[in-house]
Amino acid sequence: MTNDFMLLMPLIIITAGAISLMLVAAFEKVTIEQASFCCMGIFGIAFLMQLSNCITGNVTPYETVFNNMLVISNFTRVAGLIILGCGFFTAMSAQTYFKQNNFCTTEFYSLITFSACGMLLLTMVQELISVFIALEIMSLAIYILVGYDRKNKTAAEAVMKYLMLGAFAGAFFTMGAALIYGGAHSTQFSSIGQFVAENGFFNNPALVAGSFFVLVAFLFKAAAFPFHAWVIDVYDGASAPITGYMATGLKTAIFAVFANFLVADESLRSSWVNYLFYFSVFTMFVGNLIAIGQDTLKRMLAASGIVHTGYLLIALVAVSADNFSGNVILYYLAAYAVGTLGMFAALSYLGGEGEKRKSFDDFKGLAQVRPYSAAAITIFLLSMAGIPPTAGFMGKFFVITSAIDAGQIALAVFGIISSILSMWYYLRLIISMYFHEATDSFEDTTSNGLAPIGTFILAACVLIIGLYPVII
Amino acid sequence: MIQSYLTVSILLFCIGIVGVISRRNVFTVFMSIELMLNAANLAFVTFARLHQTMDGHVLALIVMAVAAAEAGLALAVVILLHKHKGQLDTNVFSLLKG
Amino acid sequence: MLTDGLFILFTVFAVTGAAGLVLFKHPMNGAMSFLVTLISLAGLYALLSAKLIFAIQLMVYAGAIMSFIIFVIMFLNIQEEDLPIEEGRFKYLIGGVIIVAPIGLFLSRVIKSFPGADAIITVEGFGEIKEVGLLLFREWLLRFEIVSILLLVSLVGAVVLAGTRRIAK
Amino acid sequence: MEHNVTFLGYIPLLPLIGAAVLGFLHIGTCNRKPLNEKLYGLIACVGPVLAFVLALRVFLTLKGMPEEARYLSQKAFTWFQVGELDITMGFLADPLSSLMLVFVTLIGSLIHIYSIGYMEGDKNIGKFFAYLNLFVGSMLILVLGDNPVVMFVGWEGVGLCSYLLISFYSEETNNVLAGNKAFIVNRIGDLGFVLGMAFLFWAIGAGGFDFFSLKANAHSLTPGIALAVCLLLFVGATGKSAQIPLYVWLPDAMAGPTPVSALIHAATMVTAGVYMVARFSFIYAHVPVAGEIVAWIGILTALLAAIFAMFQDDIKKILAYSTVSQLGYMFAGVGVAAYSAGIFHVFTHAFFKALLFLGAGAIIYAMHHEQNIWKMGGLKNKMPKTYITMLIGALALAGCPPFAGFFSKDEILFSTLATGHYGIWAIGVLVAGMTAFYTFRMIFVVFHGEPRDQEAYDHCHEAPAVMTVPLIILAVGALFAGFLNLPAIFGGNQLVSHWLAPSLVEHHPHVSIFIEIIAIGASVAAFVVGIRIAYKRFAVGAEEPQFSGFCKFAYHKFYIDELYDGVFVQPYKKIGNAIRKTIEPSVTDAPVTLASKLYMVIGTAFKVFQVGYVRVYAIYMIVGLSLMSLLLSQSLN
Amino acid sequence: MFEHVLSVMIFLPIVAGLILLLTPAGKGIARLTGLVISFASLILGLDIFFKFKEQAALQFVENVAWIPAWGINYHLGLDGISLFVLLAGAILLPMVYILFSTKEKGYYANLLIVQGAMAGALCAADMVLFYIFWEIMLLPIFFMLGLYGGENRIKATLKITIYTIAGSLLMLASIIYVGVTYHAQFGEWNFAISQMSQLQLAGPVAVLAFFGFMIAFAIKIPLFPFHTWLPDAYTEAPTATTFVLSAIMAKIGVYAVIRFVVPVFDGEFARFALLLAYSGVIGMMYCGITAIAQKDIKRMLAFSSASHMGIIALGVFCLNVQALTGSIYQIVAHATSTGVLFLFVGIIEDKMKTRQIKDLGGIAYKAPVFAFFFAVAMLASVGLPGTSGFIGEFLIILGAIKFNVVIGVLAGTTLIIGVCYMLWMFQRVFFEKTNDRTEGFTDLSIKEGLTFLPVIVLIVVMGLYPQPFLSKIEPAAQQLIASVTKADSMQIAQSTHAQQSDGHTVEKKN
Repeated sequence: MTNDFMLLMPLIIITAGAISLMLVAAFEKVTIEQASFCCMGIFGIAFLMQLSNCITGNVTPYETVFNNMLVISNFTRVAGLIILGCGFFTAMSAQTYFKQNNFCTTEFYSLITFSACGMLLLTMVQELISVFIALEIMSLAIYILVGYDRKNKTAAEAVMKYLMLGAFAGAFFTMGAALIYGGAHSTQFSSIGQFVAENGFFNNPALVAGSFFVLVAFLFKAAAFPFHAWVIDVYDGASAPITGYMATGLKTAIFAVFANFLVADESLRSSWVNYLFYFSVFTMFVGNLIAIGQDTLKRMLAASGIVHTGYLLIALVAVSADNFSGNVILYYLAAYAVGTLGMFAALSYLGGEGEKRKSFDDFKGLAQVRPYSAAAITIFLLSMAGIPPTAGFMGKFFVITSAIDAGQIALAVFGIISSILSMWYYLRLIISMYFHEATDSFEDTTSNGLAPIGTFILAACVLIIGLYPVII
Repeated sequence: MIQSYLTVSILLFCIGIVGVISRRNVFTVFMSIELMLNAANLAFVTFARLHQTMDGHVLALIVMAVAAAEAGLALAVVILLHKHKGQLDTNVFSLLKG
Repeated sequence: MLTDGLFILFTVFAVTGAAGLVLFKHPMNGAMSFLVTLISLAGLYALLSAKLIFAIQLMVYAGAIMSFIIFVIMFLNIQEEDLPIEEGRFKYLIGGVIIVAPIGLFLSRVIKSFPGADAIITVEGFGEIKEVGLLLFREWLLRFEIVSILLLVSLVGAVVLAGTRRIAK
Repeated sequence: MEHNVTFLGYIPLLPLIGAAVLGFLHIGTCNRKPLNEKLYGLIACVGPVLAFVLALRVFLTLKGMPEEARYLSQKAFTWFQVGELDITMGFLADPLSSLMLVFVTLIGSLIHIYSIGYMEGDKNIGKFFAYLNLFVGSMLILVLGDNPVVMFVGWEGVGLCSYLLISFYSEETNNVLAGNKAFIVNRIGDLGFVLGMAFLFWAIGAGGFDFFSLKANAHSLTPGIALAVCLLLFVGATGKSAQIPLYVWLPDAMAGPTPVSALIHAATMVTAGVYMVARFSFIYAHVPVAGEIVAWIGILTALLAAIFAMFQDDIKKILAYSTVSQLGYMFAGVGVAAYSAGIFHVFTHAFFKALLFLGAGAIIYAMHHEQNIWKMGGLKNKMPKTYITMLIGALALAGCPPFAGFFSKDEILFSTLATGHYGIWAIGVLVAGMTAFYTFRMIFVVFHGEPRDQEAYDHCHEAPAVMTVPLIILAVGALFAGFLNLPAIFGGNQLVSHWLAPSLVEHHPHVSIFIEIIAIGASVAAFVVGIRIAYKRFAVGAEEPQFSGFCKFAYHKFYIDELYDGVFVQPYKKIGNAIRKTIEPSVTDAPVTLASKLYMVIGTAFKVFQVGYVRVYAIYMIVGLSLMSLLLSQSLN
Repeated sequence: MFEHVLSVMIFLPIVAGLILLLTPAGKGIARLTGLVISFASLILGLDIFFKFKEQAALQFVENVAWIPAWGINYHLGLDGISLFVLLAGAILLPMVYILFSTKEKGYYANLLIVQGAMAGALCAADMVLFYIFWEIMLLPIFFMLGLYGGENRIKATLKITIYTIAGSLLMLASIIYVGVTYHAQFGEWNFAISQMSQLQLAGPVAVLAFFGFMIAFAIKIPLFPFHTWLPDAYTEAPTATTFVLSAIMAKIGVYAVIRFVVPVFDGEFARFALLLAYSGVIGMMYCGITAIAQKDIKRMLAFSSASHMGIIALGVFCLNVQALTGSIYQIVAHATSTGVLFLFVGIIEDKMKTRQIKDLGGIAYKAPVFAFFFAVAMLASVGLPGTSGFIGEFLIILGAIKFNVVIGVLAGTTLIIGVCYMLWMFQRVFFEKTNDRTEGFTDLSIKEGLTFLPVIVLIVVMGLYPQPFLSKIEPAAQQLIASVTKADSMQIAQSTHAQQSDGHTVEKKN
């Protein structure tokens, strides 16, 4: 019992923290600065708790009480770790971000924590409707965070688009859950898996259609083609720390649950692999094509996020349901998370008031004015581009290796080609930062916040994770 | 009988989809999504009847709760949007593009 | 026979209401039309012996949520000129139907895999409040609890997005 | 008898050290305080003279050995060894190389001495002597190399020196161009050499790549390979020895200082091709067809060059074409397997041609760098020593008995006749006549008649002793060198041929004395006719002629330079430019640039899809869903 | 320390470079650091050279598990092939710090990093490790080119980077394919190159993987037609970068072919050798002909370098000991000659502020020492006997003739093509009359002279006494050739065998 309790501790801490932050917000005693530290503290403690829960093997905590709803495995634990880390660094970036932008209230941090709660749940839940609830907790919190700056027209637009399409996808998810319930008599992953194992997959159209709709919802949240279109506008409209949070934490949670769902049964997985193959290829190439045409950084990063979704789909295609460890996916997620979080942490303090620096040209000559920041951004970009010795390279290496090992050579080749195509837009920023004369002095960027520190920690993480992949 | 109910469910679901993709009024779109959720609920309840388990009912219940939560937020967003533009046309909100 | 008649009645109302939602230009008309659908659905739930759901559908959905929506529509005081000019609405609708047709066809194939006959209720108290309640608070407890978190988030969201804001220093 | 000696390596090394010292001194001082010119001259002479002494020692040592065992070798170190290829930095002195050794060092030394006078006052004298020493060293490596690769070192080394010395007056673009031309054309030949070596190596090189082993294994060459090797090597020889089609560089090479022309472009380097063919006589002897080709190309070159020489008005150009022509003779000789005759002509030619060049140099020196013979005239009174020595040279060149040239040339012509190459012989005789004609045309125009440029004539004077003494020594050589190989018909015993015999693979055909007499008679007749025509035309008061018709054609050297320029050089440059301007940017680079641009364009075009309308995004989703639904309907059971 | 000498050679410069970049050190300190470290590397390199035993096996091996789950190890080692490329770098790089004394801190720091990364790529005996260093190598080049390059530097930077990375990523796919195949055939993960020769690779995917490797290396070398990044990059890059690119990095491409392609894809290599050889020889001719039309010395040298790389690559494709040894030897020879030529051009550019051939002339009279050194390097580059360039070129032509007569003859034309543009350039730059600009050309200072002297001496020594070098190269070359010829004959055996017994494959012994 205590063991189960300890395993759930991070989740409990986060939930309790979220609620208490919300309560605190009701009293006007706490400044947002303090709230940010509280939030960081909550994430930090949860992170350490999660880290200390290093028990291998699958555990189903409170099996009878929770009716097999949660399963904790190494996979979910590490995914949780990544999410908590994302939350921590988002809070850190936000702390500095709100020194220049003045629309924050204490609820902001409460909502970050709430969404982390949803994400953590998402990694662990093993039942469709719980997935739906967790998904909605996470999404609703993020919708709010996206539209937090009420005076900002683009933020309002972003939240409108996100909410509508998200709810739309949610409707598909419910329909899918209903069909699976109809087909497999249950919404538990394990029961579904068992049912599929006994009756076959394509023999049961309801299951096909249901799992299809569920996948659509996942693909939507992960921004895979053709469900990707929202992501660019939403990232663009959201504030930098939140964009980073969406790009990393949300994606981690989605892929965790995606993988958990797919590996419920091998025939379920293998039936979808052929289709995921196309999703993956199209996602990578469309992402690249969108990214190359972008002039603003956030939109470019959003598009590059689509490409990374494509890689993660490769990894998903290559996982095997028997003997699933998810290491490749997790490593890639971690590598992607540190890089992207770092990027947005840097944008949080370099963006200036109202994120006035948004295009590639606005960052011209950054290396001359803020050399360390430029170096950190370069490291993040290299990691995203998958150039050694960064984490991104190792991630890509593992993904491609697992793809080839799974016999998906064509997919691996497409992945490689897509990596080549992605060079243009990553290099473009490096070139802007380094090879052009500075036109902006970046004097208004505060450097006394925590975001720069976070940026450098993340930059170090990129290299450390890249050089010692064993630690993940 | 089960098939008939399911057909209704599917029909409503598809009408919901058509509503979402063909209308520009925020309210209509939003209610179309609600319609889709209702269609799913009908499917849940129908399947509950088919399988003789009440899990479907519980699921429908939860979906309703989620729909309510979503509705709350969605209406808040609608108000926010209305404050900005005074209009409820989704196409008005297209600053972010390209 | 009565059930069949009721089923057809509810179905016609539900579908007509749904169609009205999609077709009416003014959201208020749409909302009223949608209300018809919701009530019809409640009837269908009743026909499926889902008594609790029937009640909740009427109370929560048709009652609370819809009145909320209608309230907001009224609150915003939407005039005819505020509405989007959707001249090509019907073109879009027809196009939408064409695009959605494959999905519908696919789902209709799926439906065919289910038995067409009525499923005789064998469980005692099927769909009764007590039985569903027991299930809800015994096996589905955690879901029920986390839904509360969801509602909490929604609450906070509504406050943050639509309420008055105190900018902290 | 001990064959391994240690002093062979010093022979090339001495001049090379001299070159290094001189180069160092020159570079160190040229932009500061120049050293005394005499010092350079002295240092420069040390190497070649010592080398000459050593060469004599080699010669004498060999002479003291039994005839069949006449060779000395020194394996200095393994140069490079890869797989079955094992190249030793080794030197070999056998009768053939020893003969070359002696006259190269001798003439080299003489020309060094002469240069002290000729180059007086030139601020780059140090550089000049450094190059000259370097040349001698390279030439000695060429001669002494005990395997083709070492030989090739010298071969390219002399090419380099030739380039450096031709472009010695490098401020003039034309001189440098001439140097470039020489080097590049030589390189074309070198390609042949390298390829020939490569073929030879893969055929029989595994058993050792030095001349001894090659000679021993030559019998196992297949005829095809042997022919290929011979022809490729001969391509090398045509480059170095200025034969058709690669002779074009040699006339231009006269841009260098005159001692250079004498040493490199007359006496030594250009004969390297003949030497090389003789060296490889063990292969050529196996492939008569190859010899045939060599002989024909040689004699045609002789003819062509002789025609050109008849119409030149630059004294050095006349001599240059004459050299080409004489080299043609030599190849005709080695081509018909009369290797010793060819080598003998190399030997005698070295003397008289060096003499003529140095004489010409003395004239040019006296005339203040005037080279046009039509600006000279009547110089015999002003420069008697030069006149006499040059006359000796001219007589030798023209093949007047008993001068050196007569015997050697006659030997070659006789050999062609004896081996039944009547066509070659006939052309040879014709060329002999032409040789006599153009040589004496030059002598008459330059030395006889009235001065054509009075002012220059007044200022001109006899050269200093450092210049005339070598002239005299060479004149002696030109007079008597022929007697070294006096054929039996004149009571001689063909010393040179016998000396060379162990190194060469040749068969002396036994023919009747009648044929020998015909050969001699024809040569003498040709000489007489040639000199007679020249006398009639040019002895008194000839003026610069205006050419027309064939003569004009010949005066312009059949426009072969222009032809080469148009066929090879300009297209080459045009291709280069075309690649730079069009192909590189728009063909080879095009796929990359285009792909990149296309990517950008598509990417930019793709922005259209991000319309910003949320409904459209929903439509994307539904379209995707629809398509997937269609697919999935297919896969449902 | 000495058992980790390779690690020291790799990480000493990298760490020093990173420290320089991360601290606000001045340019003087940066240069001094570079100088000290490059000299330290030189001493270590020489020590390695003298301790190196003349055998085919890897020496100075370090092997530490790195990512055990995937069989990736930190595995270093040197053999006769890598030794020389490493040595060339160690010998040449100190010159840069001496000659270019007034550059930015980043310039020196990047140079240090690239030095370490190149050493890493050369010493890596694990394919993944190699790949990592291979990519890291590019980064400093990217920054140096972009930060300190000429006018069109950004275009050139983008081109070289994307080109190279595209190639490398294809290689990455191939590396992974090879590793996975190993996993499939032997049941364990391993990326050690020494194990890969046991692989039985066949089928179209193996061919694709082979080309994945080959394209990556072909771009780096660069082989025709993948050379189009080269003129821009070489021309726009600052001298030190061009020097590093041409003198060492291009060679690592050739080295990598020898090290990674030949043992693993022996069958494919033998199959496509002719095609590749044609690519090499056509590239040599094409770039050589293009060089003559260039107006900029640096661009001309760039094409010249590409031309030479074509012939060096050809040596590898000829599948015999002579050509292969010649190639490796030529790698060093070319590194010294062309590398030094690029440095000379850098000096001209520094002094004259122009690289246009037409603006120069008569430098030889003003700067005899400079002209002499330049001439020696130039002659080595055209392969004059007695200089280092000859031995390699001769061996390659020799081998090429054995391989294929047509290719051999075409390869021989390098003798002619090379001199054409070199002499033409030498004439315009060093001979002819001085003009206003070159009138003020000062000769090399004593310091500069002494810097170049060792290399010039080396050029001559390597031409006259190459045996100590060759004897270290040959065992490794022999071993490689033996493996390829074995594969070749096996293929023949296989195909004849297949005719008889319907595709019965011959198992390789493990």
